Amino acid sequence: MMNPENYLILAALLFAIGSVGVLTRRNALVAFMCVELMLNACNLALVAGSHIHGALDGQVAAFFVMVVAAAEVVVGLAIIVMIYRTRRSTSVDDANLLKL
Amino acid sequence: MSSILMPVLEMAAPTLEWRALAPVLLVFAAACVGILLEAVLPRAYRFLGQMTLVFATALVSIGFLVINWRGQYGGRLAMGSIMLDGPTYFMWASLLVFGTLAFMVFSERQLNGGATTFAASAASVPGSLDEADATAARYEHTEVFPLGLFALGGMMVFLASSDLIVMFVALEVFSLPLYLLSGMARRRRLLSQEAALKYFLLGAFSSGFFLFGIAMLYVFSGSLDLAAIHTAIEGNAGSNGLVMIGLAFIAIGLLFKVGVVPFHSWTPDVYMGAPTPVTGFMAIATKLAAVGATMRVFYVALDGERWSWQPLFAVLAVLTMVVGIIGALTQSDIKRLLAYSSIAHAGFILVALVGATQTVAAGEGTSASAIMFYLAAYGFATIGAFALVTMVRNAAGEENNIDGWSGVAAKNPWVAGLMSLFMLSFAGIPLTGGFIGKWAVFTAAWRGGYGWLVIVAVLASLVAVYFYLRLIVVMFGRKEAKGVYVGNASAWTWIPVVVGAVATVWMGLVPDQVMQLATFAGGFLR
Amino acid sequence: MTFPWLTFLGLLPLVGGVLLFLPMGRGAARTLGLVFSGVTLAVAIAVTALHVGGADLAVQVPWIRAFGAWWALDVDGMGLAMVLMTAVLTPIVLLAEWEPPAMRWSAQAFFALVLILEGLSLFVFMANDVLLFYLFFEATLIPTYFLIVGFGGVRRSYAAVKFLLFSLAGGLIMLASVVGVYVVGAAQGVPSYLVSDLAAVRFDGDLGRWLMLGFLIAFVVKAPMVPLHTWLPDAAEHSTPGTATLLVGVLDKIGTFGMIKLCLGLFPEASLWITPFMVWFAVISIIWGALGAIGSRNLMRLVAYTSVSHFGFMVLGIYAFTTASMTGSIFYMLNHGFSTAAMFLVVGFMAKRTGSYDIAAYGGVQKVAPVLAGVLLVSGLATLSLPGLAPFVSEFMVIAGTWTRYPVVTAVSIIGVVLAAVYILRMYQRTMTGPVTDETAARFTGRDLTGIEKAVMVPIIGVLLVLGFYPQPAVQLVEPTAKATLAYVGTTDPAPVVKGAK
Amino acid sequence: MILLETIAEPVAATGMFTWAWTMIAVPAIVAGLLLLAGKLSDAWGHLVATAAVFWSFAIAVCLFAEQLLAPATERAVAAPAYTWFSVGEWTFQVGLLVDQLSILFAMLITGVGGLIHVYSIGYMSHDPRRRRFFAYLNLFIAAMLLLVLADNYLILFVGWEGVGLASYLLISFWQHKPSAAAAGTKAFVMNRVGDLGMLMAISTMLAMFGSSKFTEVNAGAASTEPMWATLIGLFLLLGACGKSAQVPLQAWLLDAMEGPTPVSALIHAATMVTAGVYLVVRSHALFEAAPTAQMAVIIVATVTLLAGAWIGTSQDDIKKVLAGSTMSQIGYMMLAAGIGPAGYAFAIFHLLTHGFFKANMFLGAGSVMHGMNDDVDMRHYGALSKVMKVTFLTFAMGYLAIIGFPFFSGYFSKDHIIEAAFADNTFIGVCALIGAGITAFYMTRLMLMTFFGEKRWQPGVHPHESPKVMTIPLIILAILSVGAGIVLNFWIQEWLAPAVGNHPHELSLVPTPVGWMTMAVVALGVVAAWLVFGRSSIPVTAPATNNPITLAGRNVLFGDQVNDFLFVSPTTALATGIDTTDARGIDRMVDGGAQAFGGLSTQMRRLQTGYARSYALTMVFGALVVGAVLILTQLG
Repeated sequence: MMNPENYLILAALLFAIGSVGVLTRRNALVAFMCVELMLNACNLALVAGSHIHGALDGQVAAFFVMVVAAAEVVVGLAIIVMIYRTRRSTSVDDANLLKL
Repeated sequence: MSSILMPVLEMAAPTLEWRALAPVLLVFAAACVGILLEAVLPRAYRFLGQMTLVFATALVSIGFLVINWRGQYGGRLAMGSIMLDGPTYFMWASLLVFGTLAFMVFSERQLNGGATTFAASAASVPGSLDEADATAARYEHTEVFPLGLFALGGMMVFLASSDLIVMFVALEVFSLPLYLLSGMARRRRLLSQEAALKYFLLGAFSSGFFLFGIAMLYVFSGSLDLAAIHTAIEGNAGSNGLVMIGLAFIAIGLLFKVGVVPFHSWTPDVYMGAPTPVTGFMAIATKLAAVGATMRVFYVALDGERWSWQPLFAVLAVLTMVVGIIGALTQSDIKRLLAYSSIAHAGFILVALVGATQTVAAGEGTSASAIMFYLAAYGFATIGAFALVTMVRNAAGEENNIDGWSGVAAKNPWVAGLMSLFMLSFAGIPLTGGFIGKWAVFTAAWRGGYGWLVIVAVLASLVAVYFYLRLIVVMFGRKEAKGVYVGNASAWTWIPVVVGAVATVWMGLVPDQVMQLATFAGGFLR
Repeated sequence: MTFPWLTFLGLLPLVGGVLLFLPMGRGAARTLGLVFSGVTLAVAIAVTALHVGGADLAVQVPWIRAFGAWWALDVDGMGLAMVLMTAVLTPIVLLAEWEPPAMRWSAQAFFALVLILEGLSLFVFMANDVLLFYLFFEATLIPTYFLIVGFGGVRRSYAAVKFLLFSLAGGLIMLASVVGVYVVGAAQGVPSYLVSDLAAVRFDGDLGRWLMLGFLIAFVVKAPMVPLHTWLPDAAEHSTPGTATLLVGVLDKIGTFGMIKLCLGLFPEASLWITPFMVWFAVISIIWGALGAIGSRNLMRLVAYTSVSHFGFMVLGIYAFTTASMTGSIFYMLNHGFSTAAMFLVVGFMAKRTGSYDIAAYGGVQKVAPVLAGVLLVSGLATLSLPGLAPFVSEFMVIAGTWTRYPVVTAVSIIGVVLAAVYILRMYQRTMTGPVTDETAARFTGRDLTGIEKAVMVPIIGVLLVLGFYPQPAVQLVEPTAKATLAYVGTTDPAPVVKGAK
Repeated sequence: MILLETIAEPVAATGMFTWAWTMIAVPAIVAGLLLLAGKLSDAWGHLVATAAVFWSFAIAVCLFAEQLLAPATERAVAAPAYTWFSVGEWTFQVGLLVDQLSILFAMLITGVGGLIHVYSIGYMSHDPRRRRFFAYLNLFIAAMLLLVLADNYLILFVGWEGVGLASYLLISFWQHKPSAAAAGTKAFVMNRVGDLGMLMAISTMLAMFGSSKFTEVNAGAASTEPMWATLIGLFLLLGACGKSAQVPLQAWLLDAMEGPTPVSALIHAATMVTAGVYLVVRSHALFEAAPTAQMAVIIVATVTLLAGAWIGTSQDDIKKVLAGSTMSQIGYMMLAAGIGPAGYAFAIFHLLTHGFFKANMFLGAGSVMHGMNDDVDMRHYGALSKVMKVTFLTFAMGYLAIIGFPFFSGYFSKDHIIEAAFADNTFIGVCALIGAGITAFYMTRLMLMTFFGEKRWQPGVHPHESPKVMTIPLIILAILSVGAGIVLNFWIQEWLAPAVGNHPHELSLVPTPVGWMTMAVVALGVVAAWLVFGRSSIPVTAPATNNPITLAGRNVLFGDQVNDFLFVSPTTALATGIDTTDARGIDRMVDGGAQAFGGLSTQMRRLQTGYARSYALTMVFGALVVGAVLILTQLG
């Protein structure tokens, strides 16, 4: 068994990659996928924590997070599709009417 | 493997304290029923049906709440996932009242020529034939009511949860409907959709942070339970690095919802783009729920790390007040102005939160009671103000440009007078609830040892007065703007306005009842 | 429980003001307003009689229990003097503004706002709880703002905002001190805002000084002292004479009232510490205000600047810490209310005829409107503190009392007395004397003071004369406040140097 | 320093003395009545007003009679009216002190005042605002009586300010003339400067003695520290300078001649302007405790008596010549008062005789003006002795009195002062002597230019004698000018001694060496004037001259210019500066602050770019801030 701390470091790396992706990607879908990556990094951390403490809560929590993520996808996709139909674009930078 | 499976095998049916949880369960139940109604009822009856359902639920919920409160039901409920303590009662009551008032504004159809302020068909492309058809057929999205109820229920759970994962789920339960509601404006649909997208993306981003924080705390303590985390921190002799990381990320997630600088960027855009009744609902309900949850997490779970997070919150409070107020100074859109105002108010709330006065003699105000009072006062003014925003109109819909509000006093002195009242309450001028609230949070902060923060807050509110005044000056001191009229609203808009006004004055003149309620709600239980 | 006279007194005009927001005819509104202000005056007189008769009028009911705030009202001599002044001036102002300016809000709105302002001011003067005081102190700004913005001159909006921002700036700084007072009190086991409870709390050291400064800054803005006075000339210039009367005559008194009641009443040590500074500050105000009045080309500004000068005398008297000077200051607060009222209202009558407040727009009025000129002269003489008119008595008490402690300061300050003669008489000379100008002939011929205008001026001048010739009852009314305050601060009057003179 | 015998405590008022307050109240009430009644009282107002003054005069005479009958120690009577106000240890009583000094004043004021009222009935008969004039005159009488009858300095000050007000109202009585209005303002403001002295003096007395009562101040004076006694003395002197037009506060008096002539006679010659002398005499105990202050009084008085005389020599306006003369004569009185116990009685003596002869001459001048269509320029007169016989004769009596012609009233009073001055200090004595010579010079000039020589009347002017209502007061005053001196000469010192601590000394009708010298100097002055003005014709317009002495005299010794330079211009500049500072300085700073916030706000709005990704970046930045703060707290 590897040192459980390594899982946490991996989780942190994934989280960082995800957040950098949100910052850099223009396509709303890709940005949204990066958010999902962040959530999954958290899942990894939760499961690792579950392992460290020998308790189940973390794993159960991961399931909850997955369900929630699925629900988020439903809403998110609905919004992105709506935007796409209006603007023929999914670039988050194009939606730039609200400012200042 | 067996060790993993064992608890599953032993799992018993969960127990629920039905009566104590009735207020929140009813809201969720009604939301589900509302979805069913959409499927079952013919279009012509849906609006009426939904409204009946919503307001009946609200009444019954409030009734249960009051009876339970008087009966002192409470404690750790739902197998340790909900904590029904005094603050929960107070904030549930506030949420239900503000939710009900906000839903009334949802129901306004007279202002808009017989339709609600929501899009006839949110799925149709703006400017398309589909949209025109839907409008001509007088379609309406009566789903807004169940969505609103889901959001409300989510918020109630959010601030009451004593388990971090429940809190996360509740966060999403109330956030997702709000993302949708933001995108459903009938007019200026491009803006509305953009608001929804931004809110959604950034909201999801922030919930990622929140979740990561939860994970770190879990890794540290081995539990998701707030009280257990507290115990773990108290008993910790080694490094607290994980706690710090968890604390930071959870704070980011929560403060995003509160609208604290530098996690506030979404606020002006979303407030401006969303349909005004939804903005009104969000402005108070989201803030209240998020502040409640923040207090719960930090006072209950992270109390032992107080010396770490107090300076952090103090810095953020200063930043928030400064950015919120300075940002508001030059706004030309009234909804953006109110958005920046809400940021500034988040700062004032943080001031008291930092002070964290929790141990004073019985019957004396604490940080929690001050903040709850503040939120109640702020809520009534917010609901009223946003309802009034819907009433000042031009040919294209709402007149949100502040210049368009010139000389409203001459057109309708009541609208101008009441709007001024709400502005004065926001500004914290005496004889309004806003003043008592502001004074109470300052007192709590100073008693908690943060006198310097109070001085900063006082100076900040001095600058803040200017932009609230500006609106009053515009309404009373300028010539009437052309092409702007004050719409003839129905009781659905007027009731929230009048209730807001009466409550604002009431809480300004005789605040004792509400203050006693907030004070005797006591502290957060572990 | 005895009848809550003080609550009743304050609520009466407030109820009247709220009633006036109901739709009603113009005539009915004015009658109602006058009736309410008249009844308030009657109740104020009754309250005075009760107080003088030794009745205990104090009201004390818990208000915000969680933070130790009380609905506590009481009057002492100073409070009663202010209450009476407010109650007398309100009906006079209503009469003077019987026909508010055209093209502005309705007379009904004016009457309503004035009554509300009266009620709030009365509560300020009666409040015996720091938070309650603050609450009404700030609340008075709102009706005043609307009185300026709804009825004022061309730049009314600018003036109203300036007034409000200056006042709120002071008020918010004070809020910090209000909070601090409670926190310090709570730390010493007195979690209460009652003035009587707080008197037992020691506000020592730097914290006490900062807290005192918070109060003081608010009062210095209010009682306009240089350099925080610039809002006053603008506010006066761009509001109606009635509003200016209430603003300067009543509201600004809250500043000096607060200095005595709260700065000295809560922070004796810190007040003594600030004294040297305040004394010179007051002298600067006296001279600065007088010079400003000399330089004014606008009548309303001129009167406003005279008030800056007079407030300097009041502050000087307060911080000289002698019985005579402080009694003089309190008495001055009363007298100044009437003398400025006279000035503002007469100037208003003049402007009603010409539509202008510019000194240059007048000339030779005396010839065609002698009664108007005479009334202006008497008002002016009161303003320059001529013996026989009330302000002299108070100004003399301030000067003589201050002299016993600070002869040099006093010597500098009474240059203001000479300057007062300059600004009043020059103004009178330019507007009332000289050859009758065409403009004057057209506007004033056959339009001397009307009956209603005379009815406005008679009581004011009557009060000024009565208090000028027989000030003893009023002085005796307010002297106990000065004595009690001085005893609390712990200073005693300097004894006469030469023994055995008596 | 001469120690005074204790001054007798005033006795309580009984009998007629309980009526003393009506002397003040009746004219005051009549004044108020006439002002309030308005046009209703136009027809009879002047009669009521005149009657009111005669009422006061009657009371004064009765009181005087009672005093004469009473023993010397019981002549001073205190008649308190009511407590004005009391604060702390101080009590201020409205109280009257009718003693030997004040009763003389009361009779002078009401007597001369009554005559002037009668005269004014004729003089003002054509003025539409005559009623108002009489109301103001009554106001003056009331205030002046309050001034001299008060038993403490504060009430004295009330009267002091009251006469200032009346003087202001009467100087600017013809308000439609801008010069009259300006003169009134000037008089009031300059008097106010003197009032500063009064206020400071009273304040110091309160600080020193805890009271402003004459009796208590006098009792304490001797034990006062010299510095404070000197200061009080100087403050009082400042007050006296303002009211009595002494240098440096003299500039208002000549302008005050803008008022109607009866006003000039009553207020600016006979009574009000002598209040300064009264004040100094009344405060004798204080001055005796402060030799420096006495010296200051003497210096001021000497300068003034010469300056006034100088002005008198070069003015062409008949009233201004008389005004300069008034200044000068008051200088004599002040000089006497400054000399100390040796001079008090002479100061009051000269004050009384001057009151008679100067009122006489002013009214005479008024009579001349009445006949000359209100022309005041003596260069337009000439040869009036033939057409205005009564006026000429009465005026001549006044003339002889003022130059000190033997056995006329001025001869006694002025010569005593010059003698006392010589006794005190030779230099001062010489100055006083020179003053007498100049007096003779300018008065002779006035007589010559007005009544003798050829007619220089302007076209359309037909001089005529004035009506009886004006000439009868002239005759009475002329009689007094002639006879008052010899009547009072032997009596007044004894009479005043208890009140002012005077030291009577022997007087005889035979001139002393100083007296002879004075007569010679006066004769020299008369002859010089005759040589200059009596032999040649007088030009109708004032000839241009480069003679600095004449120029200075014509310009009233440049008093206005000095005041302008020293006080008026700086004040105006400051006032303008304050206006600018308030508008551009303080307000600009506040506005600047507001603009700075506005600018900051505009800058900050740029951060709100509208790009969701940049918002996310802000959040990440926020996360870094959170991290940084937490790390800092952990380190701390």
